[in-house]
Amino acid sequence: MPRLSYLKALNRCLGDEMARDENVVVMGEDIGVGVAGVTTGMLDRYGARRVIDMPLSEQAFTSFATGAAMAGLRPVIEFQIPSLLFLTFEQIANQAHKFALMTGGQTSVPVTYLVPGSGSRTGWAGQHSDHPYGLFAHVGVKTLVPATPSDAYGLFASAIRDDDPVVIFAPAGALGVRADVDYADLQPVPIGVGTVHRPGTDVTVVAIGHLVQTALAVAEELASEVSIEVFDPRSVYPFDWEGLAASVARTGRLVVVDDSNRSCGIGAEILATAAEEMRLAAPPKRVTRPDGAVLPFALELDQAVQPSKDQLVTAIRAVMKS
Amino acid sequence: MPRLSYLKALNRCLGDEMARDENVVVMGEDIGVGVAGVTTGMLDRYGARRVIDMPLSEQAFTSFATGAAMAGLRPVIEFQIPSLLFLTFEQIANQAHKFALMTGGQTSVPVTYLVPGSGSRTGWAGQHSDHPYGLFAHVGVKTLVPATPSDAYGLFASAIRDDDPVVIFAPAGALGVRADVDYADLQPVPIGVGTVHRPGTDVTVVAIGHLVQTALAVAEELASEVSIEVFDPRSVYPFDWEGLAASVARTGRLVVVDDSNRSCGIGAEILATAAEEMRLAAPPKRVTRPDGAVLPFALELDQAVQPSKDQLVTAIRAVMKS
Amino acid sequence: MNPLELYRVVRLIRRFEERAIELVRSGEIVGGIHPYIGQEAIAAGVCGALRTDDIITSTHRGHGHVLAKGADPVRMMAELAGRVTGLNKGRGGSMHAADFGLGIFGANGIVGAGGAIAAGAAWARRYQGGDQVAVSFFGDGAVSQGVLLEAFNLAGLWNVPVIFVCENNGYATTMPVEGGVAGTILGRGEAFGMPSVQVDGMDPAVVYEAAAEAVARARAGEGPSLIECMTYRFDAHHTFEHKARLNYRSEEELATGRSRDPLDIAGARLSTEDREAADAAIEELLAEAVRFACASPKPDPADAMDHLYATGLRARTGASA
Amino acid sequence: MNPLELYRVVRLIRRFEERAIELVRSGEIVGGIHPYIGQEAIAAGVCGALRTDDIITSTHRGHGHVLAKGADPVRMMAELAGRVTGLNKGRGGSMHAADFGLGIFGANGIVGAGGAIAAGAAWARRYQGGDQVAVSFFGDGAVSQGVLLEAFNLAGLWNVPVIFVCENNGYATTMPVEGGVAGTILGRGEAFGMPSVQVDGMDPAVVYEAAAEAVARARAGEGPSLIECMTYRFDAHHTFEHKARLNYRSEEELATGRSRDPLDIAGARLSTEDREAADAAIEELLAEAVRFACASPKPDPADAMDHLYATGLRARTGASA
Ligand SMILES: Cc1ncc(C[n+]2csc(CCOP(=O)(O)OP(=O)(O)O)c2C)c(N)n1
Ligand SMILES: Cc1ncc(C[n+]2csc(CCOP(=O)(O)OP(=O)(O)O)c2C)c(N)n1
Ligand SMILES: [Mg+2]
Ligand SMILES: [Mg+2]
Repeated sequence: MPRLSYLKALNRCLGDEMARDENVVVMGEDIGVGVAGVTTGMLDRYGARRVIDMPLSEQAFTSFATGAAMAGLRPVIEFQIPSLLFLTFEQIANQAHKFALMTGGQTSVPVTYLVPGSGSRTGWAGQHSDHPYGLFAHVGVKTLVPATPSDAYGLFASAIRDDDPVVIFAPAGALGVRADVDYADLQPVPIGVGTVHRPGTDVTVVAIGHLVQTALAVAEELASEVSIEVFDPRSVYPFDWEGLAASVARTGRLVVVDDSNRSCGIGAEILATAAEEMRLAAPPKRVTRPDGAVLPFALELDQAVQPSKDQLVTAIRAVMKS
Repeated sequence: MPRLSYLKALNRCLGDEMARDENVVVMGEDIGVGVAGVTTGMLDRYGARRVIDMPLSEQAFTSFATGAAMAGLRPVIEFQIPSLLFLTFEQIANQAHKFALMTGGQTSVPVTYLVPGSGSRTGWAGQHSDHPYGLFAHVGVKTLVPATPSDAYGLFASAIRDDDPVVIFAPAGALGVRADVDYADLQPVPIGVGTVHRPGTDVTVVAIGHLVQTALAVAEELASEVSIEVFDPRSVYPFDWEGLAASVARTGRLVVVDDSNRSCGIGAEILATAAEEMRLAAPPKRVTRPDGAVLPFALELDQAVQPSKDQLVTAIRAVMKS
Repeated sequence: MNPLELYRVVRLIRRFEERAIELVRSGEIVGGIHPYIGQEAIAAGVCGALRTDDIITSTHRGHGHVLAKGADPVRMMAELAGRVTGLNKGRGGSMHAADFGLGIFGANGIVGAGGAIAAGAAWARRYQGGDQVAVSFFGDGAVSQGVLLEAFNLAGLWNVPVIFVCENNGYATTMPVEGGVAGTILGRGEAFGMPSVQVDGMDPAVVYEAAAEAVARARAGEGPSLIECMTYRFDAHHTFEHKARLNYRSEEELATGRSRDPLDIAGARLSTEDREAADAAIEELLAEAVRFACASPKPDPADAMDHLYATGLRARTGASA
Repeated sequence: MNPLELYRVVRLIRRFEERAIELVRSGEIVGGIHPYIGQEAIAAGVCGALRTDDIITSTHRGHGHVLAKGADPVRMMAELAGRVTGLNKGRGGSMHAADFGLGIFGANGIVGAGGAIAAGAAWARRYQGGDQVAVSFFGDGAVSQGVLLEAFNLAGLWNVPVIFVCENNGYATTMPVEGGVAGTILGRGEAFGMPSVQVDGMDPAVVYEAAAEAVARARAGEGPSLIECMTYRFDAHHTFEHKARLNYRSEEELATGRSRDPLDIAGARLSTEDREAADAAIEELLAEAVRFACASPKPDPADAMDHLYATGLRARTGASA
C-alpha cells in the first residue's frame, strides 16, 4: 500500500475534486507556485482560470468567493496563516455564514477555507501560531480539524461538496503524518461524525487534530496502567455528541487535549456538554493552551505553551484517581 | 438620590475620565453629534482635539488607537454595532492584545473598545445583533459586560485606566436600566470581580449583562419555591472563579443564562470550569442562544432565539429536580 | 431609456418609502428603515441599464435598488413587515432584502461589504460563459472601507465586469464627505485603473447614460468602472432620527438639497396624463402591498433557526426542554 | 547625509543578514528569517532622515529597518536566537523585533498592519505637543491590504505627520507586482491626497533625499507622504526558500536585479581606507553579536506567559498540575 502524507492527501483531494466538478476553483496567495504544498501541480493541471493567485487582499477575496459561490461556484480558499482568519472574520462569520438564513433560504455559500499549517509552526512566533477553531465553533461555521491523511482527504472532500461555508484547520503538527492507504479507500468523510482511534474502557481522551497522535502515544505508554479510549471528533462544529456520549458511557471518565486557548475553547464546550448530559464518575479535565495565550518566539517558551504529553499523562492519572 | 440610566452612566463616566486624564481621547463614528448617547456633550466639553469623529475605516482607526496608546494616550473607541468587532478582530486580537508579550513587556496598549447596544436591537436583524464576548474571552482580551448603571460607570472607568486593551459590551437590553445612585458612590469597579445581586441557598444562577434583570425577576417569582443566588461575573474575562466557587459552594447547583451562542460561549466555560473544580449536586445547565445563531429579522423569531424567562425557569426547575 | 419607465421607477421608490415610513410609525415595521428618498434617480438609472440576469448588491439603504432591479413591491413590503410572504420569508427585513431569482444578491448591513461580493459574482458568471455584469451600490462613507478598496483592486486586476456605483449623498450618517474622505472618490477608482466619472445623481436619464456606457464596457470584457453619483438624502439617515433630532444639517442646506428633486426632474419629461396614470397605478400597487403585508401571517417562533444551514443541519437549541 | 554613514548602515545590515543566515543554517536561529539583502539602501536612507525620537513601524522583513533606526545589533541578534538578552527578551524573534526606547514600534507579522499604528503614534506625538514624525515601511504586496489604504485615508484627513515608505521589490512572495497591483502604487497615495513619489531604492543617497523632504514636510505640519522605492530582493522571500526551490524568478532576472547593488553604490563614494575601516568595525561588532547571542541564556519555560498582560494579570495555565 502506498504511504501517503497528510499534506499529499490534501493535495490529492483537491486535484480529485477539481477533476470531478468544474465549479471547484481554488484561490489563495502563492498557490500557483504552490508554496504551501496543497496546490502543487494544480496550475499545470487546471490552468490559471481555476487556480487563481491572489494579491494580499484577503478580505475582498474572501467575499469575492462568497459572491462566486452564490453565483454557483465552489471556491476553495487557501489561507497561508491562521491569523488571516482573524482578518477575514467579518467576511466569514458575518457574511458567508449568514446569507442562507438572512435570505430565507434563497442562496447558499459553498466555500471551503483551508489553513495548511495552523497552530505553532516552530519559530513563527505570536502572530502566526494560533489555533482559532473555537471562534468558528462559537459563531457556528462548520469547522473541521482532520488528524490523519485519510481524514484530511475525506473531510476536505466533504467540505468542498458541502453547501455551507466550512473552515478546515490542518495543524502544522499533522502535515507530516504519514499512513499506509489504499487510494481506493480515500472517500469523503461525513462532517459531524467522530471516530474512535483506539478503544478503551477506563477513560475517554478527546484529542483534536495533531494531538490525536499524542493521545495515541500516551494510550500506548500507559496501556498497562489504564485503558484509554481515544476519541477524535474530526469536526469541532458540528460536534458528534452522540459519538462522544457513547464513548463516555463506556468509560465514565473524560479528558480533553486541545491545542487552543483554554477559555471558551472547544475543550470548554466538550466539558460543558458532558457535564450537562453525560454521567461522569470523576470530574473531567482539559489540557489546553493557557487562557489568552500568545505564543512567545523562543522555542522553549513556544513549546511550554502547547499541551504536552506529560500534561496529558498527569491529567489522565488525576481523573483516574478521583 | 438621582436616578441614573445605564446609558447616562457611561456618558458620565467618559466625561469624568476625560476630565481626570488628558490622555483619554475618544474615537468613533458620529460621536460628535453623539448618535449613540455615550459621547453626548463631549465635543462641546473637550473639543475636536479629543473627540474625534471617524470615517468608516474601522480597521485603521482601531490600529491607529493602538499606535496612539503605545505612544502614551488612552484612547476609547466607540463601535456603533457589535459586528464591527468582527471587522477589527485582527487589529484587536492579533495586534493590540499581543504587543505586550511579543515585545517582552516593552509596551502596553491601553485602549478601551465600547459597544453601546450589543446583542439584539429589535428589528436590526442578522448582522447587527450578535453578542460575541465569548470570542474575546477565548483570545484573552479583557472583556466586560456590565449589567447595572453603577457597574457600567465603574467598569468603564476601570477599563479606561487599565493598561491592557479592554472590550466592553453594553447590551441593548441594559441601556435603559435605571437605578438610584449617589454620584459620590460612582467608583471604578475592579476588573475580574463578580458580584452577588441576590443571595440564595439552592441554586446559583450566573447571568450575563441584561439577563441579570431577567434572573432577578425569576428569582423573585420563584422565591417561594426555590432560593436562587444571582451571580453576575461582570467580567467575562478574566473571570471571577473564586467568587463563583464560593457561590456554588453555598448552593451546590448551577445554571447559566447567557445571550450568546451556545457552543464555546462563556456558558460553556463556566460549566467546564465548574465541572473541573467545583462540587455540584446536580448536572448544571445553560440557557443560551442556539448553536451558530443568526438572529432572524421578524420579531417573533428574533425573540425566540434569545434566552427567555420561561427557559430559565425550566432550567432552574430541572436542576432542582435532579 | 424611456422617460416614462424611469419616472415610474423613481415614483415607485418614493411612494414605497413613504408608505413604509407610515408602517414604521404605526409599528407594523419593527426596527425602522434607512429611507432612500431623494436618491431614487440613481437606482432607476442604473438598474434601467441592466438586464434581469445581471446582478446587484445593495446596502443598508437598499429599498430603491431592490425595487428598481425588479423585486415585487408587494413581497418587499411584506418582508419589511417581517411576514412569511416576504422576499426573505421575514428573515431579512429592510437591511437584507434579496431576490436571487432577479440577481438581487441582497442589501447588506455592513457598509462596503457588497463590492467584493458583486465582483465575485460577476467573475463567476464570466467563468460560466455568461456575459452578465454586476453592479455594487454603496455610499460615500463606504469609500473609506478597506474591503471595498480591496475589491476595486481585484476588479481592476482581472477586468471583472462589475460597476461600482457610489451614491454621494454628502453624509455618512452625520459625517460630511469632506470629514471622511481624504483626496477624492474618483481618485480611488483611478488608483486601481478604473474609468471613473462623476455624474448628476438627481437626473435618472443622466445616470442611465453613464451606467449604460459602463455596462456596455463591462459586458464587452473591457473591465470595471466607478460612477460617482452626486445626490442628497432628503430624509433621515434612519427613521430613528425622526424622534432623535440630530444636529448636523442646517435648514438652509436641507432646503437647497431638496430643491432638485428627481421626481420633478423625471416627471417634467412626461405628459400630465402619462404621469397621472403612472401615479395612479403605483398608488394601487402600494395599497395592495400594504394590505398584503399587514394581512400576511407572521412566522412561527418554532421555525426561528430554519435556513441556518443550506444543508439542513439543525443547530442545537439554546435551552433543553 | 554623510556617505560614510549611509554606507556603514547598508553594510551593517548586509553583513548582519549574512551572519543571521549562517545562524539559521546552524540551527541557532529557529524558524528562519526574511532576508533584507538588496534593499538596505531604503532603511539606511529613510532612517538617516529621522531623529532618535521619531517612530517607525516595520514588517516581516524588518531587520534592516530596526538596525537602521539604531537598535543594538548585538541584542538584535540575541533576539533572533531567542535569548533573554534579546531586544524583546526572546519573546518576539525576527518578525516582532522592537525597541520602543528608540521609537521602533516593532516589526509586524501581518502585512500592511503597521501603517495605521504608525499614523496613530505620529498623531499622538502631535497631540502631546511634539514635532516627531513616524515612518511606516511596507512592501508592494501591502498596498493591496485594506487596512493600509484606510490608514492612508486617516493620515490624509488629519494631516498626520507620517511617511509611508513602500519598498517595491517586485514581488509579494512569488506574486509579481503586476499580478497583484491594479493601477499604480503612486496612484494609491495620490487618491488620498498625499504627495507621492517614486525613487531609486538602490541608492541610499537618493532615498535619503526623498525621505528628508517628506520628513521636513511632515514635521512642518504639512501632512503625510508616500515614497515608493524601487528595489530588488536579492535573496529568498524567507530562508525556507533556500531548501524548497520555488520557481518564480528566472536566472536572468535575478542577475539583472542583483547587478545594481546598494553596497557597491554606497561604497563607491568612499575612499578605500574609509570603507575598509568601516567594514572591519562591522565585522567585529557582528562577531560580538553572534558570540553574545549564542552565549546568552535561553528563557525559562516557566516564564512563558510573562508579559501577556501589562497589568501583570496572570493567565490560567493550560493544565492544572
Ligand atoms: C462597516 C460599518 N461601519 C459602520 C456601520 C454603521 N453605519 C451604518 S450606515 C452608516 C453610514 C454610511 O454612510 P454612506 O456609506 O455614505 O451611506 P448612506 O447612509 O449615506 O446611504 C454607518 C456608519 C456599518 N453598518 N458598517
Ligand atoms: C495580511 C497577510 N497576508 C499574508 C501574509 C503572508 N505573507 C507574509 S509576507 C508576504 C508577502 C509580502 O509581500 P510584500 O508586501 O511585497 O513584502 P516583501 O515580502 O516583498 O518584503 C505574504 C503573502 C501575511 N503575513 N499577512
Ligand atoms: Mg452617504
Ligand atoms: Mg515585495
